[in-house]
Amino acid sequence: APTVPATPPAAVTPPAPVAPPVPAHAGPVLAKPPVRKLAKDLGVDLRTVAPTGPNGTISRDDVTAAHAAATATPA
Amino acid sequence: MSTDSHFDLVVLGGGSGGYATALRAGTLGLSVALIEKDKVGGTCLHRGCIPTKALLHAGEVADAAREAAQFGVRASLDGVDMAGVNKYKDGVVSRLYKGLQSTLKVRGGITTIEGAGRLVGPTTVEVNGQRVTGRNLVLATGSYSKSLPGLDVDGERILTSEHALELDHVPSSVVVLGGGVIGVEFASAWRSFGADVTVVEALPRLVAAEDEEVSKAVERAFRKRGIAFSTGTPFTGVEKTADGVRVTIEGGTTFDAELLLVAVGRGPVTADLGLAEQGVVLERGFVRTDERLRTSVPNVYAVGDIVPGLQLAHRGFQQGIFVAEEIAGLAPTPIDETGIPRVTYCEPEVASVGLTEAAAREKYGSVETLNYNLGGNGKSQILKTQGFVKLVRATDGPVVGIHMVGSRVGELIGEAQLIYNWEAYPSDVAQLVHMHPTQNEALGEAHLALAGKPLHVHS
Amino acid sequence: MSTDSHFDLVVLGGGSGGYATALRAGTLGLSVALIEKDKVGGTCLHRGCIPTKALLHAGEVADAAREAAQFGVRASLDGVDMAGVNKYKDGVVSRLYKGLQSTLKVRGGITTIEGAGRLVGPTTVEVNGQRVTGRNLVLATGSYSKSLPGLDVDGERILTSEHALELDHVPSSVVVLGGGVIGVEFASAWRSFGADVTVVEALPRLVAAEDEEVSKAVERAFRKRGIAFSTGTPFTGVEKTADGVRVTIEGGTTFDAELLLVAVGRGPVTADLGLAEQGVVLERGFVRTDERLRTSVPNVYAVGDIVPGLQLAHRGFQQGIFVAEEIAGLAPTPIDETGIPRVTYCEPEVASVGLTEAAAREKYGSVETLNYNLGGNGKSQILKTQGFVKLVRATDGPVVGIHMVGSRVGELIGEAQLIYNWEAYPSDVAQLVHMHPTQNEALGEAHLALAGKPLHVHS
Ligand SMILES: Cc1cc2nc3c(=O)[nH]c(=O)nc-3n(C[C@H](O)[C@H](O)[C@H](O)COP(=O)(O)OP(=O)(O)OC[C@H]3O[C@@H](n4cnc5c(N)ncnc54)[C@H](O)[C@@H]3O)c2cc1C
Ligand SMILES: Cc1cc2nc3c(=O)[nH]c(=O)nc-3n(C[C@H](O)[C@H](O)[C@H](O)COP(=O)(O)OP(=O)(O)OC[C@H]3O[C@@H](n4cnc5c(N)ncnc54)[C@H](O)[C@@H]3O)c2cc1C
Repeated sequence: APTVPATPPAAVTPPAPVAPPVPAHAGPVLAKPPVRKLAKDLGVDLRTVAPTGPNGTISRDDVTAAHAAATATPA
Repeated sequence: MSTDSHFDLVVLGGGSGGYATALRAGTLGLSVALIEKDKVGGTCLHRGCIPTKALLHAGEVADAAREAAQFGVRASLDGVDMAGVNKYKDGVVSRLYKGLQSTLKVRGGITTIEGAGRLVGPTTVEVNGQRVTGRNLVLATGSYSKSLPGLDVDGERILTSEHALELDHVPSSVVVLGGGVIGVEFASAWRSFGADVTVVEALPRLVAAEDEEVSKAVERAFRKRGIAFSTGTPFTGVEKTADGVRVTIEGGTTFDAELLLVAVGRGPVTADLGLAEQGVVLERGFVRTDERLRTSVPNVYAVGDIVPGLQLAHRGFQQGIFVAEEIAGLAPTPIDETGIPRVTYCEPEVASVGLTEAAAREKYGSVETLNYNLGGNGKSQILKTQGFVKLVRATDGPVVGIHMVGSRVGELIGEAQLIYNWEAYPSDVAQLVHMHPTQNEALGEAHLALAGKPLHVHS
Repeated sequence: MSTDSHFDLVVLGGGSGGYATALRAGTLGLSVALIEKDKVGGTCLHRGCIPTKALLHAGEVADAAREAAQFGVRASLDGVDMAGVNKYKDGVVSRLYKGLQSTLKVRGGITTIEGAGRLVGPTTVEVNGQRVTGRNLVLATGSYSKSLPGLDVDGERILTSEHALELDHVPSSVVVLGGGVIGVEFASAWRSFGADVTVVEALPRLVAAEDEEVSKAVERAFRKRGIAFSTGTPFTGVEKTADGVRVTIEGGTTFDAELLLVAVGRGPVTADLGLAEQGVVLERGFVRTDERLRTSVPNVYAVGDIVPGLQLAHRGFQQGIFVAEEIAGLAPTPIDETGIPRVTYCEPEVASVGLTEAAAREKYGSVETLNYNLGGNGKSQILKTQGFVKLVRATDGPVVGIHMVGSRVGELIGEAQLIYNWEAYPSDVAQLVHMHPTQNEALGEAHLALAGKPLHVHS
């Protein structure tokens, strides 16, 4: 049976970020616009994707991985 | 006598929509028959986009010479030599035509068939007495210039755009019937060439499909350029006079001119093709499709101007690419018609993508808009052009409409198209400070201002 | 006599970097002192970006008249009236200057102080005998035109760009020393005005910071335009002759001309400002900063041309905005210097963002490139321009470099900037078919081709 990718769920707490909390970004989710569009095209809900990109952004790989997981695990 | 041939795909019509379908299908390894009765490239290449933009550029050159003194350049405009303009225009068309023919040849998998086709089976076309059958059929027969009841286009004094492109002289005066894209483009080019031009439009404003503020700006600019126009005044009749035409509009006002250009829209080429006989459902002459461009008959698709919606060449390209990918099983994402960029190449140019303010208000209820005047944009000042960039966003949401007026703003639509289609927020764009001094900087400044961080703005 | 005043922020220098800092800080509710010894707007507005682009546009108008016959327009170029050109140029500058002054006034929170400032404390500047202290200090004193040893700029026959902008006539002939951005821009403008121009460059190619293919294209175009150049040949000396200058290059070749323009780079304005005394670390005269634009002294930042890197006005804007937001505690994302758009406004124009092919190869090891020739681009054919759009991507990765040459391609940099900075893949852009016929369509076609779905391409 297909399994969830073996990435451990955020076991390590990263060191406290140097940057203060207020992000300069005012969009709904932290992903670059083409990545948001890709997610939309693939039917991936960005709110369900764990970000691994820089500054807590959702990367393209995060989206494609979420899509692969979703299509590999029929609902 | 008819030898049957079989293809993965038969495309009827070799204009923008048809040839793009064929080219994409060729890349995907499908076998394609592309049937064209006239010249591949269709309206756009031979009688539309390309020749009109050549005229408009010749007009720009004429304007530059006329206004050279404003820039310290001593030049004089001694007239426009239509034979020369036509030679230039035809040269551009024929170079691109050669390029297209050769691309179709070298792409692989594409058989171009010259001749008029007609459906004789759901996916079978008869052409030159031969039957060509496809696993799939794509209808791409395009559009023609419409006229109005009581308006006899004679190609001499009463013209459509096809005739207008063949004129061998600059008319002294013209009435342009229709203030839509094609109408204002010809009005603009002729004015640049020195003609007296009057535009007659039944709707309340020029370029009525655009945002209202855009129409106002174009009207203001036309007035300055000495292009007369009458809006909200339907045409009621035309009669020939000793040396031209007399056009009457509602209310009885008349306009005398050497020529009348009829630019009242384009109708679909769908008659006498055997469509109804094969069960293809039409709606007011257009082919009805779903969002995957499927007609009512299985394996029959339609692309381009025969599909209700925007009549633009690159919409045809995009639909053609979509259908080829669909047939190849790539399951492409349906096209967002609102995300297709729109440029009107009159002087000043108009460019837009997404929703007008009115449409956005209707869709989202609450919207924010921002109007960045080109008066604050260095490069526009250098070009001595006026206009603006207007942004419309769903309140606290992404940018859903971008509207621009001004010389050369047509080229800014590429960036605007990414912003709209990628659903960017003002802050996404505001982060990226634009090149100084450019006109695209005005797009950047507009997003800076809408994101609450205005730079070169009085606020 | 000195009354002390306190501000959240003191900005030393009112050019692009300084005034952008002030404007953003003003919006954020900070109190700002903006100290400027000459005119707000600095180099860019008064002696740089704006006046040069006005000259180049006048040159475009002259070229259009000169080549009008190719488009069927009967026009003649009778000369260039430099008094007229200067009036036009100065008109543009003064309108934008008024706009900037008034924006600084109405923004709120900004006190503009006229006078030359000097650091007398870590965040204290003395100006007009008065001490102005800030919680923070931003250094933004900009740059000046450098010369070479043995090269005495006299402002008569041996000029820098400042003098060149004040010329009251079109020189019959010029040697331009330096084939970088400023050098090729003046070379281009003067050639358009009818001068004989020779560019002398020590590096092996013109616009040497650009991708190699771009340099080649510019050199080819310059040759066609009759702009002479010599590359890989350092300047060795100049002597005055009866009616001009004689310039000697390595190897002994000499060039005679009426004028010599020295365009060999710009040095930072950091001397005699009290920087070293306050502990601000300099590196070859530039102010060393970290990626958050902090100098070696707490609460002292630097922006613009005094910070090593690209010397561009909008980099100054972006850095100024960054610093104001940093001081306000917004923790902005550091600027990716490679993502700053770069345009050279010679004819043909050059525009780029991201990495050259060579730099990308070094960074990523394996890259793919695609070169889309403007020969296949309808609008470029209409403009009769040649050139290309070149894309560089990390293999199977995003687009990391976009390089363009051709008339007017500078305006395409806005879209290119989004593609690079948003790390788009070719397929992201390829989905969005561009407006036909535009030059930005060439960007679209290049991405279509690189994504494996070529449209108007021979492949
Ligand atoms: C004056 C003018 C200016 C325009 N400017 C622009 C512009 O700047 N930008 C833009 O995007 N759009 C512009 N357009 C619109 C653009 O030309 C059309 O949207 C585009 O050509 C539509 O492509 P199509 O493939 O649907 O149809 P067409 O280009 O009309 O092609 C249809 C082809 O099918 C062929 N055909 C028809 N019936 C048959 C048959 N039975 N058998 C074989 N072949 C057949 C025709 O000969 C024709 O070649 C302009 C149009 C006009 C008229
Ligand atoms: C010919 C030319 C063409 C150019 N074209 C372009 C272009 O097209 N696009 C582009 O992006 N860039 C262009 N540039 C570069 C651009 O002008 C600079 O990058 C930009 O001006 C840098 O801004 P800045 O704020 O760092 O410095 P500056 O604009 O030089 O401003 C510094 C300011 O500080 C003031 N100042 C200095 N010392 C003191 C002091 N002690 N007290 C008070 N005030 C002081 C100066 O008077 C000046 O106003 C061009 C430059 C030149 C020379």
